[in-house]
Amino acid sequence: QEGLEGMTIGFSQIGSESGWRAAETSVTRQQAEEWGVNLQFSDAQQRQENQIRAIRSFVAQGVDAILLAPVVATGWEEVLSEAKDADIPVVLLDRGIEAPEDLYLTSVASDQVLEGRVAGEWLVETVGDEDCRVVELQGTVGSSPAINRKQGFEEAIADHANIEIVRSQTGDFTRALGKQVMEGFLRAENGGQDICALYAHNDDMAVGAIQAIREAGLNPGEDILVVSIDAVPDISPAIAAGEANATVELTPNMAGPAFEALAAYLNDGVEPEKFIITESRLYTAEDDPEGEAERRRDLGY
Amino acid sequence: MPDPQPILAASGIAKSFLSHKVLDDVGIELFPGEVHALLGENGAGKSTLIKILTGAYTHDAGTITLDGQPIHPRDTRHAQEMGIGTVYQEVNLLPNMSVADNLYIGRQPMKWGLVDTRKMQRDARALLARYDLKIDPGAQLDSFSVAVQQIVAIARAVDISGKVLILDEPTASLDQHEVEILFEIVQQLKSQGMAIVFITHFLDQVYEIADRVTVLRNGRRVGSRPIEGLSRMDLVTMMLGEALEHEDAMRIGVTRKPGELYASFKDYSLSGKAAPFDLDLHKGEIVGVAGLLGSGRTEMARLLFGIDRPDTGQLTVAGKPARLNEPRDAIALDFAFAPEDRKLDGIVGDLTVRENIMLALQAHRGWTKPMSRAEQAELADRYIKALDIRCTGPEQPVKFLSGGNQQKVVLARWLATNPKLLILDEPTRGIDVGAHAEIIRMINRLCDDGMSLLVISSELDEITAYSSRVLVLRDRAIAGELTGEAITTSAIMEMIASEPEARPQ
Amino acid sequence: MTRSIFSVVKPQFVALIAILLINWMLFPGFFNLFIRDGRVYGSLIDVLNRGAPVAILAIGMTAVIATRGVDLSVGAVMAIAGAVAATMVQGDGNALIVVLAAALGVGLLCGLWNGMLVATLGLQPIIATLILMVAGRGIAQTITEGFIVTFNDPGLIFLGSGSILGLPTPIIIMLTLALVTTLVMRLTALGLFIESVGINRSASSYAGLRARSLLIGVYAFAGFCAAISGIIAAADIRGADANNVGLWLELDAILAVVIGGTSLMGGRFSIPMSVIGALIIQAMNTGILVSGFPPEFNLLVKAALIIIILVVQSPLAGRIWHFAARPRTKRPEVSPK
Amino acid sequence: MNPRYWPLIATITIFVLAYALAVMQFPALFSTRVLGNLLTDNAFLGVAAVGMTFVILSGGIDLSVGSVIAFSSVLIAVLVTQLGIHPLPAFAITLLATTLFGASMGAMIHYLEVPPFIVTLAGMFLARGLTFLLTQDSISVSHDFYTWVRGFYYVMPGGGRLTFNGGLMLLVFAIGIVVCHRTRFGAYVYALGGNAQSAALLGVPVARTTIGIYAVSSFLAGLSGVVYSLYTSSGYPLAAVGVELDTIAAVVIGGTLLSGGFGFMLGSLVGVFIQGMIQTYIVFDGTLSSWWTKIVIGGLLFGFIVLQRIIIAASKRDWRKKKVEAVRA
Ligand SMILES: Nc1ncnc2c1ncn2[C@@H]1O[C@H](COP(=O)(O)OP(=O)(O)OP(=O)(O)O)[C@@H](O)[C@H]1O
Ligand SMILES: Nc1ncnc2c1ncn2[C@@H]1O[C@H](COP(=O)(O)OP(=O)(O)OP(=O)(O)O)[C@@H](O)[C@H]1O
Ligand SMILES: [Mg+2]
Ligand SMILES: [Mg+2]
Repeated sequence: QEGLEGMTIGFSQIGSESGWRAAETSVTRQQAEEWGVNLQFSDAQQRQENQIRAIRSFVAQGVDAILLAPVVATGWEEVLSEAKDADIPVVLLDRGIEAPEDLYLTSVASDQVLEGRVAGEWLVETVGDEDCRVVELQGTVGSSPAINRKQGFEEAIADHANIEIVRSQTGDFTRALGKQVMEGFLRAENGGQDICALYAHNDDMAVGAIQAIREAGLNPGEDILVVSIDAVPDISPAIAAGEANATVELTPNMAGPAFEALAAYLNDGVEPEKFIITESRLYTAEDDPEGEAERRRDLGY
Repeated sequence: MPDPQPILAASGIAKSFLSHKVLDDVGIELFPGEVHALLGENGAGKSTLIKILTGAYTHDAGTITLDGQPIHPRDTRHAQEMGIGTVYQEVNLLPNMSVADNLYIGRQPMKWGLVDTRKMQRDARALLARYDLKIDPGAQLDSFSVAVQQIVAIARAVDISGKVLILDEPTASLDQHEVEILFEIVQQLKSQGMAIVFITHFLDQVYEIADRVTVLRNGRRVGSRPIEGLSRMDLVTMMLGEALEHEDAMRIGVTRKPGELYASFKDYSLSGKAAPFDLDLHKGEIVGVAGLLGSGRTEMARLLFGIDRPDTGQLTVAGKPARLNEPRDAIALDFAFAPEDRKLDGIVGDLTVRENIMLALQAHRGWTKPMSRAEQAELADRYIKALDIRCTGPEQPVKFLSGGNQQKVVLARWLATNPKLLILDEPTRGIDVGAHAEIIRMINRLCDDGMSLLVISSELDEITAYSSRVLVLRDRAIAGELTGEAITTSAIMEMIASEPEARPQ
Repeated sequence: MTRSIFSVVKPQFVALIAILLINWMLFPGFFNLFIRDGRVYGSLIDVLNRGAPVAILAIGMTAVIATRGVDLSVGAVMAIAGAVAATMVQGDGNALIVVLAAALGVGLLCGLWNGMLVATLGLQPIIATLILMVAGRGIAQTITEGFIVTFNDPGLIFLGSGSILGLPTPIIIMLTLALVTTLVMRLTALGLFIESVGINRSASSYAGLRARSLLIGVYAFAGFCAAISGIIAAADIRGADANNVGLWLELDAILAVVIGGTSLMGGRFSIPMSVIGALIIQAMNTGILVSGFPPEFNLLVKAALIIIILVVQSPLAGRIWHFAARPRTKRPEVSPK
Repeated sequence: MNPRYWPLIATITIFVLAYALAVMQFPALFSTRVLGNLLTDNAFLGVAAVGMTFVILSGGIDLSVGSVIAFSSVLIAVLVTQLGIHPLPAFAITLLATTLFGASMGAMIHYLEVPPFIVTLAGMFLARGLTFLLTQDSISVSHDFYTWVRGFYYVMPGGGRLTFNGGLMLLVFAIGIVVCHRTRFGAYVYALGGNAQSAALLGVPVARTTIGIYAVSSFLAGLSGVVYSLYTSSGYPLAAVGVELDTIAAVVIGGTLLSGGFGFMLGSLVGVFIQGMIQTYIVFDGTLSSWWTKIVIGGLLFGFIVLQRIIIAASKRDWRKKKVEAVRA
């Protein structure tokens, strides 16, 4: 890939809270290497103020472009206009923001509501007309993926009275809490007999929950359907073993399209599309889960 | 003659802590222009009564009147506003703040809504000058010795008091000179018509300054008498409930023959704290250490016990060279040290009397060899009896004991280790007459058993009573030594006072 | 006797039972226990099982707090120990005993480091352990490279989700550790020494205690406990999640100790009561899980319960209780102010 | 030189030294732009640190500040966008609410005799929980007033901006310094930190002071929420997670003893700068992985604190020799 050699690009990453996030970071590094870009990396440890600080420092350093994976959708106007005043293009990664569109070059992101909807539609299709009591493992309360993925899923099942979310708790996107909260669900729902499906906002919580289901003497994937989001490699063995049924892909390769857009813009002045939406594909046991897991290893996992 | 109308009066005061009745139907009347000594054994309830009068504790029953009006002091601030100034027994000041802050907290001079620090310091300097104390009022309080802090506390209380001044053992760590100054000021206040309450265990001071005494015993009032015509013997009998055996062996130290050399400190020094000195301590010998405030007595003791490490010096114990890096090493050599500041370095407040007594002995044995419960109980009971420690039992947290009884607990801790060299820094501070005699007897007995003692005391009578040798410190150096018949109060005073220009500047 | 009922019946037990009863009201099956495959299941067991990691942290934390310290790094040490165990067991197939020894050893080292900073350099405990709290998670992530390192070693997994005598292994580990620690503290003079140093370090060293070694030892023990907790947490999910394991758990552990009645100003401590404190916290969490409240209420419920416990435990409530119980006594007072 | 000033001097020296070293590595760090950013980006931390300094000086701790900041920013956002209230009255309502919140924590601490750690931990849960009740979403605030405030800055030579927020933080510190060192309230705070029991005996109004301290801390946390709101023009329920630890660290790095009674307000400002410097330095470096970032932050923290200890220890040795002494005429 050409067009960005020797350029310095700042990357403000949210943190390293999950395997997916770590993969996104390493893909970005790989991509930067391939493009010959000098990547200034900054980890914000989950804090918006650190991201703002990082962008300001990037501007002070005079980088050529900035990649920003925003921790939250709001609150970027001021600092992005500073970047704009300094003529530094900003590309948003993996989620959009609420700010005037002229403040950033483009946004490379998935549609989080769509992810939830894809998962919901899968469930609607799978259970058909049968009654289905669903338990939901939410992400961190107040985080945008949790809000959007919940919303999308609810939209998908809204017209299907037979499907109902009976319990919903936060598992903080973590495996340990996924397991612990699922245990609680199983206790509260008649040892799990009354649960038909589990919807988890990410794969990690699903992996934890699957263990809980198994330890409760039920068969995950059969007695309780499991659908989640992200398609990280760790869910693949479970899908292959039939313990998880479906997952929605969220690619960690956001940097590839971002660099392409930047190269075109910086060299040829081509304005890219404002929203580059990555695919939200559904993966099930039919999609060669083991091979998929292998392929994903290249994606920085 | 006291005015018939008392300034401050209390009657029927009762107070219990949990189920333990500390004061029972106690009363006191303070008349204008009198110095009223409040006396009693350790744990009699003197400090508790003071705290009730000044609003630090609430009382269970009884009334307090000020100028004939009943008052209910909510807290000490309230009492201060009513013109009652108090020095509580343990120095209750703020070690982290400046001297001036301590003198004026709560009533700082203000200018434009802000504290006028400059005026405050000026006032502080002037106030302390009355006590012959020339210190920097901006310096942090805990950079000064206990004695200086005591004077600061007194200066504050005197300054606050408009009607009543209460002093709870103010002279416990003061030397003669300070005591004289304090008494001058008390006389002055008295002539202005104030009432002064004075708690002490020094009967000489009672006779010197007091007009009347009230004696408490076991939380009850034994009686109030004018001091005139009250004999010493009667007073002691009032306090103890029995006559004190006459102390016949007033000069025991003189006749004692020192035994073999036990510990020998050679060329010990620590810059800024102790000039180089040599010190030989023999078995069966009591070495008294005298000196003025800040003359470095405590510093010497700290060096001898390995709390501070000397810059130079060698130590030989029982003929073998030894080194002291920390108190543990000293304890391993069978040294023991009862420090001067019992609140800070002595008692472990939340632990029980039993645990406090066994602590050093247990530390000596190591944590893996715990004493059995029976052994602990026996040890505690033995010392509670031997030193007459007044407590509800060995399981009472030591912080609830009266000041003098806490001091006894610290002594007991060290006696329990059966030391060969015992260093005592102001061992009788705050201890009542009965126990005082008992402790001196005990020091003698220990010495007869071959223990070597080094005793620091501001009470020259005490030092002359039992010492077989006296070291006089001046300006952090040994200024001289007295032995045998030469040990007299006046000889010590003379030695302290010589070369006055060499005092610390 | 003027002693109030609160000094006879520990308020912690009252709180625990009250919360369990509330849970039972919200979820009638709360006290149901059933046995499957020779193992007991039920919400009550969940409380014990899920409370175990915090309880184990609290055991170590109790000793630290008794010396007037605090250890903020335990969560990070959990992550490090878990990461070490997972990478070693999954990588070269080391024997379980070696893996465990290494993980526990690393925890001990972390604790020693904290202890040195506090006792030798004289740093303030909160800031000394904050250093490892920040850096430790980074160290753990360096070991796992930011991913969840999963493993399938049955021995290690047993520590998280196996059972002994019908009870989940973490419960057994927790109870054993609590028992052994309590016995060591109380049958030797160690407990007394720790309390003494916590109350008055200066007086303690005058009395010949090795205050410094004791402090170092206490932090090392806390690190050791954190390592046990980290191993259990990793074994539970069959993977070391260095990013998230033990996150903010140090606050729970401190809360458990304080609910258990040990003062943050040091001194008297009780290991069993700290364990009860941890169980109170977990009972709240489990109650929230089974009650079906929306998750945005979690924090409110927790805050409300803590405040209620505090009010009930406070000396003021004791005085009021006492006053109500014997209205005829004059001006009762439990402790002077 | 009064020995009490040594920790402060040590902290300032270390900051200047560290900044000089960093500039040698990255010359771009030496610009008014970076200094301006240091003020602006740490403004909310600084404002909260002023309150925390009072709390820590009094021997307490306040774990609720992070949550209170988030609560304030969200409450303002809700008031302004959903109820259409002008930001200024919204600020006033918020500050009133947080002040009352702090005062009730102080009252619990004093009257129930519960350790501040636990009360404020419950406060931390409560404030964050209330925030979630208000909204789970982040809310953008766009109001002319915000735009006006944003346009309100002074451009320093070299292009750096002294923003409203940065200025406000300096002002709050200035007031904090005066209150801390020159008022009775300030003296009471030190007194409580020195020895609460003695303070009570000396007539310090303990109840009033304790309640006041936590009210001030929460008021300033609320003000910090206002600053955060202006800074990001939004309310975000997950904002400022863990800021309480940063604030505590800033105060302690600034030379204040956590056990209470010793320290200076100015030190906290330097502590805030040191923390900001560490973050900025790491961004400028730009090569550290996520995990090495944490390790390096821990390492730098360690370095600062140890250096501070060494300087203080060295000064103490010097001071012991010239110890202030009682001198009699
Ligand atoms: N806070 C407390 N809790 C329980 N008991 C207490 C408390 N304070 C004092 N006491 C008890 O009250 C009794 C009287 O104590 P107080 O301090 O008044 O004695 P004192 O006469 O001042 O003795 P001393 O001469 O030793 O100072 C003692 O037995 C002591 O144990
Ligand atoms: N425990 C201690 N730690 C540090 N410094 C101390 C300690 N004890 C005393 N000092 C300091 O040593 C100096 C002199 O001590 P001090 O005045 O106690 O001497 P002293 O001769 O023992 O007199 P006295 O004990 O009668 O007051 C004082 O400045 C004091 O601050
Ligand atoms: Mg007394
Ligand atoms: Mg002395």
